[in-house]
Amino acid sequence: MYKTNRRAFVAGASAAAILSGTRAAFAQKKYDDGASDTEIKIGHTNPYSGPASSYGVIGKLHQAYWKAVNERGGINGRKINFITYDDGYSPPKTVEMVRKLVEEDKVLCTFNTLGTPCNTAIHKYMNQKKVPQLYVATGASKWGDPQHFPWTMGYQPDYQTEAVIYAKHILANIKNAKIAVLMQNDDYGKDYFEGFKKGLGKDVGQIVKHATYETTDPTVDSQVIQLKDSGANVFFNISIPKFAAQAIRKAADIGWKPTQYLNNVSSSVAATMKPAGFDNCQGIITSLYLMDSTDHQWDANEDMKGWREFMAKNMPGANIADGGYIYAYSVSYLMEQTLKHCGDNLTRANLMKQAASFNKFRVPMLLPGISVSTSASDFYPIQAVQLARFKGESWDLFGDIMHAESS
Amino acid sequence: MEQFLEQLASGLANGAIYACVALALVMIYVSTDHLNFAQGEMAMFSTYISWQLMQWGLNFWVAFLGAVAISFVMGVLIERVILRPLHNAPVLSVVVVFIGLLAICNSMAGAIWSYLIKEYPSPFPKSSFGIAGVIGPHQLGVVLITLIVLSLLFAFFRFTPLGLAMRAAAQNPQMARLVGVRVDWMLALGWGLAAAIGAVAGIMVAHIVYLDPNMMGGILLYAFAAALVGGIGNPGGAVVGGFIVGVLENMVAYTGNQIEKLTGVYIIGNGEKLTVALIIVIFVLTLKPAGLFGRVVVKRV
Amino acid sequence: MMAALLEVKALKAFYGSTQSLYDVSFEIPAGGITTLLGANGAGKTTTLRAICNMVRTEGAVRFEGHDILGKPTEEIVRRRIAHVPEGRGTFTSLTVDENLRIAAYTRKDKDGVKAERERVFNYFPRLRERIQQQAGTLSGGEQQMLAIARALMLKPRLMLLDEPSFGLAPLIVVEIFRILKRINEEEKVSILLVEQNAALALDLASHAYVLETGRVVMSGDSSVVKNDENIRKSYLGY
Amino acid sequence: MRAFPRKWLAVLIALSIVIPLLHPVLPDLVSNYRLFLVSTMIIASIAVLGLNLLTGFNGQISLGHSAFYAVGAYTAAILMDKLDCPYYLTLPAAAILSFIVGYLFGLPALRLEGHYLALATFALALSVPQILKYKWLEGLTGGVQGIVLSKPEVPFGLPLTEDQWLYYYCLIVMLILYWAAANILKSRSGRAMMAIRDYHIAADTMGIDTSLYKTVTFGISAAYTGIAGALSASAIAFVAPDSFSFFLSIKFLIGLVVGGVGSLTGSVIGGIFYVLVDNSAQALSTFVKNELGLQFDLSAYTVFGILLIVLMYLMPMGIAGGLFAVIRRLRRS
Repeated sequence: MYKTNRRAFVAGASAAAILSGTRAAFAQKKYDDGASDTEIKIGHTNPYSGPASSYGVIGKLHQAYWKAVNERGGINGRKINFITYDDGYSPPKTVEMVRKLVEEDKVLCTFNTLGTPCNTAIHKYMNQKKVPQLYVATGASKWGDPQHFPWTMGYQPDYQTEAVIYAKHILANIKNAKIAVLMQNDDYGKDYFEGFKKGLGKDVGQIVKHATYETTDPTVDSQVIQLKDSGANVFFNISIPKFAAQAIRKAADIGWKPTQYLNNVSSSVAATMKPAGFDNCQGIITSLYLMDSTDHQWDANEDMKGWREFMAKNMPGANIADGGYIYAYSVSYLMEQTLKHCGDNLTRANLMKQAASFNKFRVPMLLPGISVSTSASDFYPIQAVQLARFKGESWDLFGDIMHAESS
Repeated sequence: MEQFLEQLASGLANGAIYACVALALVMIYVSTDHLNFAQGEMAMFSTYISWQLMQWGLNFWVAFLGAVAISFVMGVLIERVILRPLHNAPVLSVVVVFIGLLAICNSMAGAIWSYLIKEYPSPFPKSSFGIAGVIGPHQLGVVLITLIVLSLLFAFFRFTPLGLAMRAAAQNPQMARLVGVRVDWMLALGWGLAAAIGAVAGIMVAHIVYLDPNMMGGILLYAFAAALVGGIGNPGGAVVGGFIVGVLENMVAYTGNQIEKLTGVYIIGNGEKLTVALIIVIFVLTLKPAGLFGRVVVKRV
Repeated sequence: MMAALLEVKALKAFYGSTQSLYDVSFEIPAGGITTLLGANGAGKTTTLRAICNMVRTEGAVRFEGHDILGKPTEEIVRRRIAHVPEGRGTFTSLTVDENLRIAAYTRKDKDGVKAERERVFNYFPRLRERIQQQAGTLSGGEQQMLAIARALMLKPRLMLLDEPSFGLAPLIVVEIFRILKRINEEEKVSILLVEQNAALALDLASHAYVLETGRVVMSGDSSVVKNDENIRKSYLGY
Repeated sequence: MRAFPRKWLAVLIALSIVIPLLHPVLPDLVSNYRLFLVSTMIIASIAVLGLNLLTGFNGQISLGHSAFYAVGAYTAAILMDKLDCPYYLTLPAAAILSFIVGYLFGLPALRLEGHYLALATFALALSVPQILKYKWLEGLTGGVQGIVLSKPEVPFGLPLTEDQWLYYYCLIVMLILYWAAANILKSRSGRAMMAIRDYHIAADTMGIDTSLYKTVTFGISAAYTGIAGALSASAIAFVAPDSFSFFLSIKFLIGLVVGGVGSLTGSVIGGIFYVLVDNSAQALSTFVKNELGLQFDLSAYTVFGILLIVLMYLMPMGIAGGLFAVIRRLRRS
């Protein structure tokens, strides 16, 4: 990094110090840009177009969610003005859009901006501007670093933690594992792979083959053939649903039967397992933190019922098999609660403080037993997952809720 | 050895996909001299139409024919309505229109059918043919269908008056008018045929890569390469070009893999396979500038 | 005088915004050979193109009593006007056979087309030998023959020939003109001939029009025109 | 080439220098964000100008200019990140390196024409992100993670904001590059370039060394685009392989065509359009949904597509071509 930067971001002041400054100010109304007696402005970027447009559903649900919040009367009497822009998953565009949000629209904070490279591009900017970059929609591990980036917070379990859990599970359960890894050649894939290697520790030599693919590749057939050829008996599949499904099916087609670990990114039954063919998916292991709408074991669950009601009322016609809607619903809920906790003190500092003050907070759609916990030094809201094995047509949870110690 | 065969087979299967889309590109090129950037998205849209028809209860082949027919009409309409007024516009302006078309097809498909990937059935029997472990029945089926489409096209252009008229119109529009060919309609017909072939390609591809609005993005890139390798004006060349690109790409990955196995040093792999394949292709093209099967046409100054 | 096959009245033609024909009027009788003479750029080729609506035109063109001005080229062809443009009117990437087949594209009478082919080969036996060859690979004379053969496949009432002698060896030109004469007599095809080689053209044609900068400046029987002093000086060179 | 009236040009340049100074007086109107936005427009217009030199004035098509943009951006980023090189020194380095890459690429391209050149450049566009991720280069390029940078600092203690300075920095670079381009085009070499575009075979016989001109033009064009890339690295303060995909080339192409092929003014318009069109498509899409109450979800991407088609309908020669046509008509009547 450019060393002579005189505007060193707020690294010097610890996050806790900033947060404590506003502690007493609860009684009277306090506002930063983007908040007033009547309105709270929240900014958001999301790829609605281009190759990553399948994530567009997340933004759509957010819009519906905040509309519903406003119809209920808003938060503490204030309407939410949710502004969302299309960045096409292009970092330069994200920078432009986020600057617009912060400087033109003057939002109080950004929320759930999507994509690792996109968030990386605005990471420093947001912290220099001291605008909360809350609950970013990416699982990279770098979002929970309150020491250097006190204005940025992740949401979902980070990729590295998840990969560590798989690695430990392999070490504990499979003797003489020979591991083949399929990985998307970008920072998302890389993050998983790094975590995985870390988790294997001294046994990292068990990885016998590592093949990458590009999102422009039409298929990953060639890669799966290489993986099979390595003689591996364990297959760690770090890919997005389309390619994960292809890989699972191809492995079955060419008669390769390793123990398969699938990243949570592709755990959707509708988007991955069904297209891959249920027959080919039996026994695959993944980790979950959210419920799946196509999984009938949750049919009687209150959260699920509430979500279905919400979808029917606010997003009629949407494809409810899409896991993006569940994810977006849960993170929107957390955001709503965070704002609620701010009360009349709608300053950016207080917002960060409230975001960092959840203790075993229950957010709907999270698996039973998983909750949100944050503190001034812990900017990873969800850190627990549960392993699950695919059986029949749904995931079969097993073992305890696993809390990662990483942070 | 086993890996070699598998890579070869998988390369051929991918090649068949590229070939099919490349055929559609060539169709438009020979009839209108344009490279249609929207071809992939149009094919994707057609595939959704067939999917929708199946959702409404039609069986695969009926939906297949229905989608092909609808696509044909759509292709003709696009030419008549959107491109007709731009007849005298510069080539690059038309390219921009294609990009616009691409954006519209892509986003409309997303808006209508959502971006969630969908499984798409294969019409071929599960395992009654195909060589187990090396090439699946669907892959063989795709190769077969591609070859059938190619022969149909060949017969159409060679033996039917309409096919002849299309070739005449493509080669020399003014002259074609002078023998009574309605050149405008030939262009529209070319678009219709290209859209229909694209529909076939999309339907064949969808089972392999799954159906989603972005499914053709990557494939179109390969299809361009395939069409150009074979000599852009030559349907047979496009098909061969498709197979060449598909196999070459896998062979690059295979070679890199073997080298890494033998020496333990990573030189080329999956990340670079397309690049290396394209470099080889371009190297060949600089030696044979009209494509492997194209003829050099000297234009008069 | 019998009714004219083609009547052209006050024809104007434009390329973009530049006008290249100002006032061209002439008539072609059925059955005869008429020639248009003129220097380079006088508007001969444009006149032929204007008849087939390949440039923007104003005025009147009547064929067999029907107004055809402004009709699409392919419709005019369907009235059996065959135009052999300058520079060999063939499809170079198609074979000889395909050229002849496409030429009969507008005809629905299969038997007639078959008979036509035989007649064409009768005039141009060499084409039969080259039947599967690509037109582009033929010699210049053969290409011109193919172009005329192609026009004949239409069973035309009127043939518009643009510089059939262009770039050909004199012997071949003589052969082609002899065949044109035969065609005119045997097939009862009227011919409108545009030619640089005025001597040849006046020998062949019965009637001649002289164009200068987009206007008809003289017309009459070939024999009369041939003997006009100005014409002799400007076009015949003696 | 139609010359832009000198008087207007002077006024425009004066305005573009003075208006940003109003930032302290009118902080909302002349906001930092808007200055930044204009900076990105300037950067885009330099890139489009580079493409225009090659395609518009020399007749060689390229779908690979995202590659040169990436070369420039990464050159700048690596120099700043690894060698602590000041940002302004990265421009010449980026220009030189891009020129070399462009020139070398122009050599095999000599043997390719039309669609084959398109394929070759297209391959270039596809391969550059891959090369940036290449295992053995990761140490230098940061691999898939990219490189995070700092924005240019205001020099000499000038009382300017970062964005004001960035704007002037880009503006100065652009003015120099446009002046240079205009002079190249007016010179003998420029006429040779255009002769090659218009009468390729004839140019050969006229004694023009077409190979030399074509490869050098390729190099210059790449250098322009590379400089734009280097500027963007400073402006965005982040480079990553995914920012330089094939679609970036397509966007340059759209900018080129919409602005005006073979027109310097058109390049500026193209650069502005390149940035504005996305934003206006979004605004229009929201407008249709919220104000007109259309039930069907008309996405911004659809609007973008429709906008492109409509523009090409109305102005097939690009906005510059369309404007000049209008001006000519007005003058005549």
